[in-house]
Amino acid sequence: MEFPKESSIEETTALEYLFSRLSGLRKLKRNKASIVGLCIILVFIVLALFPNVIAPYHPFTTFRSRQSPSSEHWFGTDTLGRDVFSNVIWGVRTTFYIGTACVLIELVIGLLMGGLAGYLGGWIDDLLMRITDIILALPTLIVLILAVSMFKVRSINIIILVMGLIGWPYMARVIRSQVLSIKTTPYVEAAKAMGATTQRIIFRHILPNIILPIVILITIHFAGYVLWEASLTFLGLGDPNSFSWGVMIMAGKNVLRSCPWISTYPGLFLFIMLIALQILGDGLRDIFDIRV
Amino acid sequence: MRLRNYIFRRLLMIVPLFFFTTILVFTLIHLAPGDPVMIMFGTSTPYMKDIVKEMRETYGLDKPLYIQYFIWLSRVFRGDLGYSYLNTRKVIQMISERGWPTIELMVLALVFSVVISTVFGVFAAVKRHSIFDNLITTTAVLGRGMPNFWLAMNLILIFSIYLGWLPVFGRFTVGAVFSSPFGYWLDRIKHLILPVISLSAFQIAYFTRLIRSTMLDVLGQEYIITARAKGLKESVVIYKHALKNALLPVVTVVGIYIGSLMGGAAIIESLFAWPGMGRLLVNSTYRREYQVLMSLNMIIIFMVLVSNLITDVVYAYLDPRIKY
Amino acid sequence: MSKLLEIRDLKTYYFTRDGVVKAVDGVSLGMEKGENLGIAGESGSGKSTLGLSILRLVRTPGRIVGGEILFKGEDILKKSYDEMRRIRGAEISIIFQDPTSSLNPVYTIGDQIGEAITLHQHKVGGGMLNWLLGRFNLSRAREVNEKVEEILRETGISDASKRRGDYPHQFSGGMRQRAMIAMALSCTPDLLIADEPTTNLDVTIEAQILELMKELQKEFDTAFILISHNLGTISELCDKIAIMYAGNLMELSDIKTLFESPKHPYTEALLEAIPRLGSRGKRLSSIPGDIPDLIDPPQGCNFHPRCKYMIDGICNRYTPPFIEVEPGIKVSCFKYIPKSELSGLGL
Amino acid sequence: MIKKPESLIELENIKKYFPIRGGIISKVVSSVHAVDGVTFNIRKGETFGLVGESGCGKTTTGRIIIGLEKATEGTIMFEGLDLNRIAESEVRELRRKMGAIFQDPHLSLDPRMRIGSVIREPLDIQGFVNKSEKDEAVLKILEKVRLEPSYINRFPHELSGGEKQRVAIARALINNPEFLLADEPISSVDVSIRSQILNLIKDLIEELGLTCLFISHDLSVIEYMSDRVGVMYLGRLVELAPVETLYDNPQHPYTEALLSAIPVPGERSKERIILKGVVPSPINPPSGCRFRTRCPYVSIKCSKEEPKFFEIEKDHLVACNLRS
Repeated sequence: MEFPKESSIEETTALEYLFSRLSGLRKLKRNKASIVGLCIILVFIVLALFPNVIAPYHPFTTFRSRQSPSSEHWFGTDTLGRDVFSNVIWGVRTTFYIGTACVLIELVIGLLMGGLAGYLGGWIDDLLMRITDIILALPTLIVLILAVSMFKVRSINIIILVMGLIGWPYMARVIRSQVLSIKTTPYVEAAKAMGATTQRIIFRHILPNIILPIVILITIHFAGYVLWEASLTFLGLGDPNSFSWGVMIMAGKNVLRSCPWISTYPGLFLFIMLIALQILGDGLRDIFDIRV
Repeated sequence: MRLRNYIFRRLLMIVPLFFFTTILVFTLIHLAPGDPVMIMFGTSTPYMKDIVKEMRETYGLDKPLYIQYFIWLSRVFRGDLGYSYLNTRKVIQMISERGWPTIELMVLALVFSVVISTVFGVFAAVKRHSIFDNLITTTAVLGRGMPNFWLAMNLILIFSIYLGWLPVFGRFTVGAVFSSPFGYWLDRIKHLILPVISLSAFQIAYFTRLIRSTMLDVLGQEYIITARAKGLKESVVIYKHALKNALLPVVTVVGIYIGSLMGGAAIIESLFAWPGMGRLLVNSTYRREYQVLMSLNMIIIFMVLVSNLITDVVYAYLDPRIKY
Repeated sequence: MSKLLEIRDLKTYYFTRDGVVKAVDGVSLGMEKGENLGIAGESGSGKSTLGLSILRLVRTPGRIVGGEILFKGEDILKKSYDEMRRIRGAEISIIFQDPTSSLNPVYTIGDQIGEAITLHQHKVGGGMLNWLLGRFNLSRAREVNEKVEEILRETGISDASKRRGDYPHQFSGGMRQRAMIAMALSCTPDLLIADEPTTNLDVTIEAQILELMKELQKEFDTAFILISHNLGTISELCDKIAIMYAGNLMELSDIKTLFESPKHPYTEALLEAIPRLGSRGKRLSSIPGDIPDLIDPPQGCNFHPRCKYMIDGICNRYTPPFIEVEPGIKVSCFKYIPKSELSGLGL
Repeated sequence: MIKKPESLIELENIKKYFPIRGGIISKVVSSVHAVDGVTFNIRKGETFGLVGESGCGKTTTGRIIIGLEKATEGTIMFEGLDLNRIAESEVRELRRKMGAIFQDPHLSLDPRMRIGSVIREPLDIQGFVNKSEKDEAVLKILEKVRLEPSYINRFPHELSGGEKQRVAIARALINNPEFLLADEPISSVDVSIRSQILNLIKDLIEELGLTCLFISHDLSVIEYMSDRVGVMYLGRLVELAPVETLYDNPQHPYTEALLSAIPVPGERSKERIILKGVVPSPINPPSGCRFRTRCPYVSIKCSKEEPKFFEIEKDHLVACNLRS
């Protein structure tokens, strides 16, 4: 019995599994929308990492104010004379910072609570379900307005913390149902029958199998947080001296008639990002046909 | 009969939920640093300090939090919602003035979004892979990417500023009341169009996609093939057999949607200077109007809980599998 | 006596994104008036698609691409949509494998059975308007309800008047299948297609349903097409049996000869591979290999990769013709073509 | 007294009740009597067939033996050791001697792991460290289940149903257990592949000298695989006998009805016992003999007296008042 040379049995990383599913599936080619979404997101990531390379001026350098879009200032300048295009590019970084931070908070709490409730069940499950029912019943934006208004100085991190704390039940609920469905599958039961410890079952069987649904959820919730933050800053409850698009759109509100470009272009970037995240999420959902 | 005691049981469950949320909101508001008195008078000048102290006592702001909550609660039961600190008007009066504009806005947006998304969602599912379906799906994707405030500003730009068809903000032009009743109502409608569209656009996109996917699931079920095998017309198969099953999940989502509609109203009202509760809520958060804030939130939470109850009852009525 | 049903070279393909699945690839068979036909085959053999094609219920991405289906001499494929609607439920009806998902969960059993009766027996246009107006036409409603209760009683559902108002989830598996049979037979069709009716039921409930179907067949004089993977169930109810494999018809013969002297190698191997009562001593033979992929089926005869009589150069290049080896027995296999004719194929 | 052939597993009055919770604080309202007092033993090297319709408790019994469910009552002895009383670590050591295969091949392998690591998992769990030793064992067992070595690097979604079941068998036997639980291993596998899997299991049992509990609802499969057979109805054993005696002269009316109900290809003439009614609900099973509601020979005694499970002849037990 000759042992196949090219590979011995070793750990399969999530990536290998993803490629085997993708290579085996011709769906990827057909799903152009998700590829477009992915490219836009990648472009945004590059913008977020190196804003100074693309942005012609430093966002705070002031020029003659209220200039309409011209060759020097592609998106014109705002009421304080700052170049709108550079601000929008720097805004990409803030938006990504907000989205990723919120999603991380939501993921940590959601995984913990959802995982415990799903795997252990019993009173933890009931408790979590009660909390999520209450938070889902509340009008989220109203609660956000109240929670954010609690703080005298409203920095970006405070807003992120608040949004993460209000958003986690959505993630916890989905993780709980995913864990519940995986826990009862025959391959987990077979592992239990073999005497596998709970810790091994969680890390070798349950966690790897909920990565994909979580990735899809992250794309959707990322868009949700970005939208929440923009709405908050638009209402004047955001962090005024951050480069968030919501601040720029709000600033352009009063001078809409005279210089509409101030709020239109930041809004356009926000629009493109939300669309890209959405089609990426839908595409992934279609390729791996996971109902989240 | 059993439906009645199901509703009764659900009403019983609302009471604790209602108290718990009001306590949550109360602590949230009062934990916020700074209070209305300080905002009004500022503590910069020394002699202001004793006036501020005196004012705090009259408003009972110096008592421990839980006492303030019970004072507030006892007053609410007596129907006295207290006074607004700034313009010393009765809170109940302020809210009742602004109640109707918001309800008008929300009801229209709700009806608008549910009806349109059902029609488009069902059509897109039935005529799958047609241009009609692709058109609707792409607009739904675009709709879900458009924040309501940015959409509102674009609409104002196009329809009010460039084309000048519709008013930029406000609820009615001042002189309209005295013109003919037709003129008055035409003016009211003209004012309503942009706010309602921008408030409901996001939800129309969300619901259309939801209804389309539930409808597609249902159309793939076996009982649809059985219905066709009985010789029923395709229209009966779709609108009798498929539609009722497809709308079930939508009913629950509409319940939750009421809450987010209230949030959207806050934004749209402040943008269109619409004299509603949402705008009052946003302004009173800036100005720390505790009494106004508490009453507004009480009403909003009550509306959300009642709407959830209604949707659950409607769901239990529609789906016989639910045991109540 | 004209044939009740004759299928000539029927082809139904599924145009999926991964390729064209030839679910039914050139099947021809016929049925007389009082006869019952069993269609046996494993999953993926195309037997269910054949059943659905007869009623033209194949939905995208499936499409009937060729052949004829003559029902009482007229070709169903050429009929208009409305003519076809009048046949469905009245002249040909169908019941499915999983009664839990083939009944609409949000309407009562009485309503769903009454629908077919109102449509076919009261000659009422089947549109939405008629359905809505029909609810107010009390006399007709009472008449339909009586018929519903009668058909429910006949299919062995006790206290039919109460059960008529119940919903599908209040019925047990066996009762739901009885309700399906009641719905299918409510307009006395000439042909009932039963697609794996008892597969999801326990043995004792299956026996009840098979017994019921035998009685109803005599009473309603309805011909049955029983589609199943279980040869025992088919031999219980049918006289003629057709064996399907990977979209093709392998053998068509009557019950007795099929079990005593199976002709086609696949039937032979299948009979030896299925455990049967009294088979505790003998070792089951097993068919090597796996079910072929219908998107690119094997060249020539679909079964040749797993067949022990495979003739190299012939079976894996040419598709065997479907010929009559004995009166009423047809096989598609080169084993039964004499050597001389084989050379005729230019080998 | 000749020593009874040494039995590997002994079950003594095993009961398993699943609580049903109701009301607002979800207190236990009633319970499903899934297994209600089952006593039998499985002798070393024997294949014990457990048969019964859906809901009779056969799967739950299997799960109790391999430790996936905890018995509400009764004792399980494995190789003479009472699993309830010995230390947890020792129980884990006994679990190593048990292998299990389940019904649905498509879900019995972790979709994210390669076939090699799936088969190797029992060795990892038991703490084997030496890598090449483990790889060698995987290759040996792969050859036993007649799969090429190249399957090691494949993922489960690239395999057919039959192949996946072979991998599940390899995983169950890699740790050379003494006992194999096969719970409906072929119900969801294509007909022509079933005999391949059955023969594979039969050969491996002989080759490795395994003791097996084979669970199925299909009596012909049970006859082909088992040496002794137990028939279960609504949570209780109604008959237990060597396979020849049970199939040639069944004593319990339920076994008789089951055997006569099986449609046999080719023979249509034989008179068949058709049982009336439906299996009663396990939440409150009928008093006395549980089969009385459907038994063709029911008498008044049946509803009062609970039939004893007694030995009607050597090694042939039955629970029926008519026979005692």
